Amino acid sequence: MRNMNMTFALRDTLRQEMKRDERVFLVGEDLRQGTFRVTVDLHKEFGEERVIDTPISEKAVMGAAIGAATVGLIPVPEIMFADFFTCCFDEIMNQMAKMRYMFGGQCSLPITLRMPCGISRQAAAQHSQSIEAFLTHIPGLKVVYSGTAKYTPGLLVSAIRDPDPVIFLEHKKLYRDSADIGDEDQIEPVPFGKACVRREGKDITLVATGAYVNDCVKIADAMAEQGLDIEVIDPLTLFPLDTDTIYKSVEKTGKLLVVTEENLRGAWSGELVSIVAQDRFSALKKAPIRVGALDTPIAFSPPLEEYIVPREKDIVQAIMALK
Amino acid sequence: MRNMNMTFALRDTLRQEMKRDERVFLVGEDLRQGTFRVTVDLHKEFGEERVIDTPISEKAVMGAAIGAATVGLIPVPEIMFADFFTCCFDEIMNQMAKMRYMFGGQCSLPITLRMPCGISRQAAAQHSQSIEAFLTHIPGLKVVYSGTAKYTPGLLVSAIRDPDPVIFLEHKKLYRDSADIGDEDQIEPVPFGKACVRREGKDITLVATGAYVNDCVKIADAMAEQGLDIEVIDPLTLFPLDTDTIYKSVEKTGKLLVVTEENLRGAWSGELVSIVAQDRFSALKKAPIRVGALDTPIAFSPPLEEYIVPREKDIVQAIMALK
Amino acid sequence: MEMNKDTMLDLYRQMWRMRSFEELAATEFKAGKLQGFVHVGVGEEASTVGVICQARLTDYTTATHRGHGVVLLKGAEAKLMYAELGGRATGLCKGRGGSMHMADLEKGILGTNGILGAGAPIAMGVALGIKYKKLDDVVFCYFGDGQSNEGGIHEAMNMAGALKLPIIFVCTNNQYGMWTPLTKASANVDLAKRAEGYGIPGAAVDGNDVLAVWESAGVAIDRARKGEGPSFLELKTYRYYPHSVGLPDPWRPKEEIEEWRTTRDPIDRFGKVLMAQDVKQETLEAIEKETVDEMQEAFNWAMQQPFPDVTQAYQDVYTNLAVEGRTV
Amino acid sequence: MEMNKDTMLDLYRQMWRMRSFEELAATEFKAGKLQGFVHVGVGEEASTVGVICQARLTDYTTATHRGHGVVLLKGAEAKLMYAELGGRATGLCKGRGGSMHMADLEKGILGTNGILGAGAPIAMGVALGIKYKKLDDVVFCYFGDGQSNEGGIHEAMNMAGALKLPIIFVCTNNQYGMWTPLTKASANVDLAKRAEGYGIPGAAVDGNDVLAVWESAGVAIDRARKGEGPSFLELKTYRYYPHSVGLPDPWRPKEEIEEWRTTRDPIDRFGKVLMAQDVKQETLEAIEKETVDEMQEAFNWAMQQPFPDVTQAYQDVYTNLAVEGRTV
Ligand SMILES: Cc1ncc(C[n+]2csc(CCOP(=O)(O)OP(=O)(O)O)c2C)c(N)n1
Ligand SMILES: Cc1ncc(C[n+]2csc(CCOP(=O)(O)OP(=O)(O)O)c2C)c(N)n1
Ligand SMILES: [Mg+2]
Ligand SMILES: [Mg+2]
Repeated sequence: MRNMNMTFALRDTLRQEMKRDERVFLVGEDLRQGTFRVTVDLHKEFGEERVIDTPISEKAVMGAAIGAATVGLIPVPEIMFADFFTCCFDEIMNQMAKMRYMFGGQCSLPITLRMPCGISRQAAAQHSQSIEAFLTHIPGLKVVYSGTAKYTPGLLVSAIRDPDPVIFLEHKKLYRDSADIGDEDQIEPVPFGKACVRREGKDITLVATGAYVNDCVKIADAMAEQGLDIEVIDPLTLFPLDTDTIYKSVEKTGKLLVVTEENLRGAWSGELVSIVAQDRFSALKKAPIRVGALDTPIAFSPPLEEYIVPREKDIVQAIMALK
Repeated sequence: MRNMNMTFALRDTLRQEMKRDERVFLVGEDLRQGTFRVTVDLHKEFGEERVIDTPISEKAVMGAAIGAATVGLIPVPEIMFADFFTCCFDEIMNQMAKMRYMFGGQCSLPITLRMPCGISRQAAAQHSQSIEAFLTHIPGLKVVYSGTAKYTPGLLVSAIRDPDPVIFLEHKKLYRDSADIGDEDQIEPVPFGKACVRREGKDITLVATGAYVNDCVKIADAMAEQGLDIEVIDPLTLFPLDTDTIYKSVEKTGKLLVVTEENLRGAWSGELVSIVAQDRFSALKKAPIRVGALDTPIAFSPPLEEYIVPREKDIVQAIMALK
Repeated sequence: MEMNKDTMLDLYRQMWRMRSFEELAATEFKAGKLQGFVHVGVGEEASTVGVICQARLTDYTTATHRGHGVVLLKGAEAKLMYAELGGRATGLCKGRGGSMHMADLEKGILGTNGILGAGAPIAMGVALGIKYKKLDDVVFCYFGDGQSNEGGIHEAMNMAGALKLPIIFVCTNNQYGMWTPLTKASANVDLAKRAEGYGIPGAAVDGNDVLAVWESAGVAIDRARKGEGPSFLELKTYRYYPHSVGLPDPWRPKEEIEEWRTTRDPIDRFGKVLMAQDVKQETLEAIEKETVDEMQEAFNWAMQQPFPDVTQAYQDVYTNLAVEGRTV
Repeated sequence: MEMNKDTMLDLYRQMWRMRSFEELAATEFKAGKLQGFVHVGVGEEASTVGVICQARLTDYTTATHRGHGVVLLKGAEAKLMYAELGGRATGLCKGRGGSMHMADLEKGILGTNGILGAGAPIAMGVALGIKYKKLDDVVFCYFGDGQSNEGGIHEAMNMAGALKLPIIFVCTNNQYGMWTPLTKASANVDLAKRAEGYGIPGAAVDGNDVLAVWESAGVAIDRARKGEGPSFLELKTYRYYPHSVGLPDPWRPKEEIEEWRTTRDPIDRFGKVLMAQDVKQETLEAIEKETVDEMQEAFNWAMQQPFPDVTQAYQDVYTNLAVEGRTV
């Protein structure tokens, strides 16, 4: 076991997979340096054929990945900020996600699309977004979004080894998280569709994603002192989604709180509430609650940014309402 | 009053607004002909300066609209098939929707983006999609999606006169619907945020969108003979959403069914169920149900296409479960 | 250019195969036997045949919405294609794709595409893959004049140039989009010019002269195989049918269509070249007839195929995850 | 080219205004007084001043992520810009935008942009609007060498050419993206060449020679005002700071940066031209000093401004619809 921050843990995971399988390669903008340093200097070990710095052309980055995948390679493209997925959304939605199906199952596209997302350091409206709702709505994609450092590298291993396109969202704030990860070349895959119960509890089921997972665990710990026993679940993968774990928890607690950084309207959190309401209606003792960002773009100014996304007191308020 | 099919009713609405206000213009691909004939020959009346056939460049179409709006014009761009919004999603999401906010309220962008959507005539995976969930998730946009011919032209009037960006979705199957519309130059605006109760009922609240509104009214009529009294609501605008009307209905019936053509996972229908579960939990007597398309791309083959989107029997089954 | 008579006769046959395939598709679409949109390339045979018939089986190609010809001539079976157009279970893509999503990966056919310009970044990626694997295969990337204005074409061409990828960009310039003429869509109709901006050699060729197309494509293919990077071919041609079978076509002058059809038809023209080289008219007519029969037979087979079972609606979304079907 | 001394001195002053603005922004960012990303254009002053200082108030411009200079010199107030960079309520955009979303619509400034290439389709749309309204204003559309490979640039240039719109595409070619050099991003580094493909006249200009820039921009502006359509200027220049203040910069040779800074600095060079025309060194030094003081004063003002009230977080999403705030 080695203790590393997420930036270097992910880098090490990429290294492991590139060493393991020659077909794995990285493609994206400025990877040799790496905006968040996840890919820094990997070209020194693997050459610029396998760490490809592209022109600034997101459609081409995704096209490169899709095309190469159809001829048997295992691309790991990066879109520098998740917000820029808009620049290659056709490649993601109309090509990558649908190709296998439209072509009658003739191909699998083992692509792992890495995208740093979420707010961090006042990056403003076009560099701070949470985009999971767009991606989980698209049949053909799998979506990983881990808020639990311990499992993030292993999920990346699984993503790279998965035969289908996987969207791998990395919350920028979590790059500084650290965790014990496997020894060199020993990072084990973490399966998709298996949520992580970060904290067991019997009173309220709190599902959180991304950077809010750690925050919610802390809040839950604090609330425990007040006699409230909150179960905190990190789904790790939004699709496939571990409904078993979530449903079991709701059956136990009868109460559901979902905390995400997304704009609330049309958020992934709504999908979750909706399937619980449909599938476990009778288990629910109270109205479920979603806490999310305001339905506004993310403002630049520090006090505004801070106000727009869920704050500790918003989460606590929701917990109190469910109590 | 004149009875017209939707194609020509919408065309007439565009005419009226172009006559009314010189700043209104159309921009898009092949508008002089009009793929669905909504814009056919309007250039003969208004000139090619106001009915602009662009190169095949969706980003440019949207850029043209956004730029022109910033200098005081009122653009009505068309994306030929809603599925192609992926080709200009950055313009829609990161520019048009956010500009007013990011710039501190300095501008309003009175853009009406028309997009024909939904399945029709085996157009397959890239020409059949329902995209409302993507668009309703974006702060800064308003989204019109009428399944009620009577109101569609008036909603287009409102969209064009609205100071903000409006996404105007037109289900392709509804072009053949007809309705009585106002006399020439007398088509009145229909307000946003006011749902249409297509059929009153006391047993079940059925919210449907797009081409499913008519279908659901028919089904409800048929079920009435079996003694089931279903209220069918067409929200007309998905944002702003008339939660009042929907909530009141749910308070009356205690039962909610949502029928849309979307892929179910992450659908707009989930958002609706989720807010009802959160805001009117105690009114609900049974688990709400969503009926939607399978979580697959839309297949080409007629029997597959037919199977993928909700069929009458799926809707009836859901109604029976709620009974 | 030297070419032996057998090769020439084969090219002639391939042009007819494409035409017969398309004519029958158009006819049967109008008769209600085929669904969806059907975009046929009748009139554009030289621009297709002259390029794609030089491809190896291991080479790759993408195709546009008007791509039946490319798919057929890169090696897909006509009967499977018709079955696909008819939405049959045994279609090339199990009936899931239809005209705009016809692929045959074993033959290196990466699909027609319903999104204009979308094939280009993908084709570029295939070329990247070929280079990665150090093979000497090449990729053909087709697109039309209209869609040459899509952003993805620009991104793909530039990146292909920057990485010196083995790709041939083939612009089938039939001078119109759906209805809008090229002259309205671009201030410079000399599309080959654009390639230079990316450091890619570009050639404008008479797309209705199969031998001229063959020759320029040959140069491009050679270059790509040798690792010297991409090329661009602009092939000027014309389509006889409306944009999509059954649509109105009021924006092209009748005389223009007539003129191309009667005086510049690529098959006629090549037939004359062959006759000047002592090929008999009967030989040519026999070839034509054989292809008509071939396609009719393929079509008949296709029409006897079953429609897919509805469980096919939710297969193949993922490789290792099941999607649920309906409960009634 | 003829230019009177006052104009020349003003250009010199504007170059210093830009530099002083940027140097102070960089310094204060490093000192933790400003947030977000700050991309400064120190070293690129001639390419900005030579173009944008010819704009009328009623002309329009877009700007890139590295756009403070364009915004300032098109007429925005420095103090409001600093307040914006500091996220203050009185900032140019009420603190909502920051460095990458700085607009001043009354001055025709349509904003810096956080999405590369995104300004181009919008600028093209503004030009369309101008033409629609039959005005003789023009639009300046800035972009960098790196983002010239975005699809939207291609679409915007082609459509501007096709519709003969009054727009000047200004490519600030500082030879690098964030870290990747132009030579790696494109096989043809002669970016002006691309414009020809769209029927747009393109000129490659020494972007560190303010007079050369001024002259070529003048020709383009004239053309646009007369309704003769778009032009493209490629301005070769260099930035001295890393991509974004505070980032590592290991991919550009130290000597290269040094060389540009010491031997090709646009302000130095223009200062020498002025001195050769008998402008005194003291005059130049005084100008420099005045701009440093101007910016310091503007910055000080900005730092005294209040942060916005949190209710500002949910204003202005819509023009006629309220968005709800939080309940605690
Ligand atoms: C992204 C996108 N935009 C628009 C369309 C609609 N469309 C289909 S074909 C076509 C014209 C294409 O013209 P061209 O590229 O010249 O090909 P041709 O049809 O002439 O073969 C258009 C506008 C589409 N399918 N995809
Ligand atoms: C669509 C998009 N892709 C990538 C980025 C990240 N990014 C910001 S600046 C930059 C480099 C831009 O280079 P260039 O256009 O030459 O401008 P310069 O920074 O040199 O002024 C990159 C890659 C972005 N902001 N938007
Ligand atoms: Mg064409
Ligand atoms: Mg640059």
